[in-house]
Amino acid sequence: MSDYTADEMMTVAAARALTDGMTCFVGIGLPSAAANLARTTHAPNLVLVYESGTIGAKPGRLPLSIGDGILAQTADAVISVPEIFNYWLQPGRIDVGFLGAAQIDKYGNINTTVVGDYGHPSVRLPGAGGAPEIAASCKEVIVIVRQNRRTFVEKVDFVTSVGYGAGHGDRERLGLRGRGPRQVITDLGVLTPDPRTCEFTMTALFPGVAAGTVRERTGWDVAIAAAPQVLPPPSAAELAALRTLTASPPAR
Amino acid sequence: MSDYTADEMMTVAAARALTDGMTCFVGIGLPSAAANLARTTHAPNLVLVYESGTIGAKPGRLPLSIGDGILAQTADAVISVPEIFNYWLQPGRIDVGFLGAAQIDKYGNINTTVVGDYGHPSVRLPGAGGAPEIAASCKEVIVIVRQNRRTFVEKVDFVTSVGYGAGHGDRERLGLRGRGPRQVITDLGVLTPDPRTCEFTMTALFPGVAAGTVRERTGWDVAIAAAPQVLPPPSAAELAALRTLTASPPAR
Amino acid sequence: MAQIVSLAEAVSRAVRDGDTVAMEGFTHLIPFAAGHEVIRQRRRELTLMRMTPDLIYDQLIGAGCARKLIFSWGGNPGVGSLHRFRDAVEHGWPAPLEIEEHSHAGMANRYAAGAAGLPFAVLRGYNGTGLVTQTESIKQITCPFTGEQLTAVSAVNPDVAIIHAQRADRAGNVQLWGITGVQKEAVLSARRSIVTVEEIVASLDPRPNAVVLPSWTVSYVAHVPDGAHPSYALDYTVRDNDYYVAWDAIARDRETFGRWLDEQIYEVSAGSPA
Amino acid sequence: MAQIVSLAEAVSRAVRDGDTVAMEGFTHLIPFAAGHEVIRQRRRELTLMRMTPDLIYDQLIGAGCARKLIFSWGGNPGVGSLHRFRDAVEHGWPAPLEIEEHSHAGMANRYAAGAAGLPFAVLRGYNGTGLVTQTESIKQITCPFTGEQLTAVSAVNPDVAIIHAQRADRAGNVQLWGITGVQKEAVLSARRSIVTVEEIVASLDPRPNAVVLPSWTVSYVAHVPDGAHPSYALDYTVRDNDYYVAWDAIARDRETFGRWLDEQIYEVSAGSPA
Repeated sequence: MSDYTADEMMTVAAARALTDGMTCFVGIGLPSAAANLARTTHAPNLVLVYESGTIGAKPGRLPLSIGDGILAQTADAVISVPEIFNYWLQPGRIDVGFLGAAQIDKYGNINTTVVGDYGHPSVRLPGAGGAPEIAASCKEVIVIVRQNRRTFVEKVDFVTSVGYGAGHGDRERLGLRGRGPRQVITDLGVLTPDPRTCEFTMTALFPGVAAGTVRERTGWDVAIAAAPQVLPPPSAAELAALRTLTASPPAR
Repeated sequence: MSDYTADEMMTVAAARALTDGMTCFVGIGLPSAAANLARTTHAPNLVLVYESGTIGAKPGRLPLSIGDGILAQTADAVISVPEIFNYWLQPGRIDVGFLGAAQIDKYGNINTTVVGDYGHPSVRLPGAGGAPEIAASCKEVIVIVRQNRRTFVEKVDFVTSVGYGAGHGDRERLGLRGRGPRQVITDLGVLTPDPRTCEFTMTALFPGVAAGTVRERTGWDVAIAAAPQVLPPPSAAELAALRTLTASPPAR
Repeated sequence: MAQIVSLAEAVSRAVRDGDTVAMEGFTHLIPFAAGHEVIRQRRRELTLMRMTPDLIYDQLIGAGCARKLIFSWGGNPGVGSLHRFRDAVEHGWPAPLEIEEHSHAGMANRYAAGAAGLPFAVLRGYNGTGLVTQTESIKQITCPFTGEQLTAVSAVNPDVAIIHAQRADRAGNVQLWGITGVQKEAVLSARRSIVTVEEIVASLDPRPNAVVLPSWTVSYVAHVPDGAHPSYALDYTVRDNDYYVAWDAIARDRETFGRWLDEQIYEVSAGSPA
Repeated sequence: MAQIVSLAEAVSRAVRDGDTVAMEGFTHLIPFAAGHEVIRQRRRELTLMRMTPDLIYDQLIGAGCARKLIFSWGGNPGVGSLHRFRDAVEHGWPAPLEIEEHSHAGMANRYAAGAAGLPFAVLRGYNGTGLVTQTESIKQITCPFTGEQLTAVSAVNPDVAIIHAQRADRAGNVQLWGITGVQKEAVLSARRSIVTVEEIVASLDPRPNAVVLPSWTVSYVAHVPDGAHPSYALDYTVRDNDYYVAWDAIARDRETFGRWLDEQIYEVSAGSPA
């Protein structure tokens, strides 16, 4: 077996998607790890924006919450929550937003609200948070989520955050100004939207992942690129940098 | 002749209208002098709010402009200009607002925009500034203006700030939530709105002012109270405090 | 002018059964001690409003104080579910919980509209999401200049806002800094307010990134050191991350939660750290 | 990322004939030196936008740079009229000046809407005033929840925003403090921006009441000490109140103004204090 975990592979793949100088709207968990990994390796001028109102935060260790003191203490600017959404996210100033998902469909629509019926849910999930507007307004979105049939579904039970809606042209029709999810990074590889239909297609695989595994772990009849790119495994340097970030005691 | 000027009398009369602990939206000139006079005499907890975004400013000398450094340096809070109007003035948090006027009519409507036709004015005045929303949203308004026929007119050439519109009930119809101008303080005395018609009536006079003078210097057929109150002249203490404020070099 | 009183007195005077209560603090400065006092005084039928219900509302909901929850993200940050919240929504325990659900942007704008004395706020948001059909307080609005379709959310004006801050002076002026979230808007949108503080000082020297709420905008100030625990007050206390992790097991089970409630809330007095 | 360049270069690159230009600064931090450089580079047909035109726009209007003025209060604060502004409106000299007139609250909200990427803002204002009938950018709007009639103002998104600030760091992050007015909104609403600063420092230590504009929101930073004169930069310079008084006589007469223009603007180089 490999000497890295699926989470590590996903985090490294997400970090690689970030280029220096980008602005990045970050949530806690893998997105925060990925953004900070990029910032401490190949993208030292990556601008991290947290929805708690910290712009340009430079935490030395991974924060455990979105409102950890270290974010305010290392930020270029600390502003109110209404301002972060109104002046910074909404007008499309942010290059990349990260989202997770409890369910995601083939058009990249995301559910983090309920499993089952809204009025009588079998599982009540946390809800929207900043996600709907991140999905709407960031110039592009990267989704990070483990791939399995419970999560990758034909139709989400509830649309919390819009990907491509019912397909090509729907974002424009809905007046969403960001370009939408450009990558879904999973523990099997990367899905990208078909340029014509906007349906997510498995276009890159992690080393050793078989097409059969992808089909087994996707709840729709997933398209797989004829010759999917094989993603290079995490380098020793990437792993070392990531483990330094995650091994530190959580920032207080 | 008296040993005080008309401006001093007006300023003292305005200061007397303020009670301790009130919040007061202040412009430069006589209003600022009056509010600071009140604060340094009978109303030490008067809260001065300037439209430049300074809340609770406590200048030791009269500022020359609404944005003098001393206002920010002595304020409880300094906020942005959008915030001062949206969170502080608009919701009706401010007890008293002061306004001046180039023209005022018998219903307390104020013009500070143009003399003559809007498209081809004979005199282009400075315009609205914060006045329309002060007039709309402060719990009450005090107007300070010298009384003469050029200023006290039957009909203002332009309504910059609404007093009682066309009379009783008009503020409610227009959705204005403050009570409107409760006093017009002039160099002759004080006009207050008739409780029934909202027409401004001369209800108080400075010592030695004759009814004939009031009529001579008012451009409409002004009502004068049967037994107008005679306002006490400025006390020695009031004059001394005012002259200390105004004699200081302007705040920088 | 704010009155400086005990926490028990502040809650007793400001919070009534049936009130709409907003306890705000975005991860930082969450007014836990005040929340516990509301539980202790057994307030009922509250409409609880908060962007991130967090442990504080998990506790109030589990204790049976709430009739309705208005919120935008209901999880235990970095840990997982809020089990008392889920139990109320999924199984109606200890009582059914009506919910009114928004996004963060929507909730932030609802507070801002409330603070500004407007009946609604406008944003780009919600288009295409399921929230629109589930939530009455979201509607379409047309730009009168461009014809563009945008989203309106109704303002909120809670009966009481409760926040925690680092300091107040003896006149009741309040100062908070670091991540200040939506607290200014919460207080300015509310009819009454309670601020618990780490410290009461003679005068407030200016601080970077500080928000000042003048005394005349606040109803009650109570001196409650560590009143944000297990959240934190920057420059005074640190976030008790272990508590957030430990809460998962406490809240997962109704009985364990009940014991916590007895031992940590009902049997201790106001303002004690939980 | 902001580029640090000379003032002449910043104006030459950012300001084009026909642009809509917002130079903001509410009494404090007015970007006079940049305004003078715009005159010096003989930009024409500008739409000038500013809450308080002040001396800076009196000078630009008198110099023939402006086609249109968008504003809310056009006086010489504490002194009297802006004579060049009046001459343009009353007599069309040196050229007719189209005006679009608002209240302060309206202008502040127009910038805020522009900064927020919205096409309009909502406020309680203008009802019953003559401004409504003279200004296309004011319209009624109905609250979709309460039916209440409110006022909408259209957003502004100037081609260029120009402000003066106390400091920038070498990466182009900008910091201003004291009365910060509507400058953040002006810069965030604009397509391009120029910030003149008193000082360029290695790093920006946090300051009370400071606004920080990250480098990536600013186009050009120019080092122009005393670049706000006769306005001021708190903690660096003081307001030249005498200049404001003296301006009255200079501006009152076309010839005196013309001499001022020659001697103080055209015959001196960029960034010199006027």
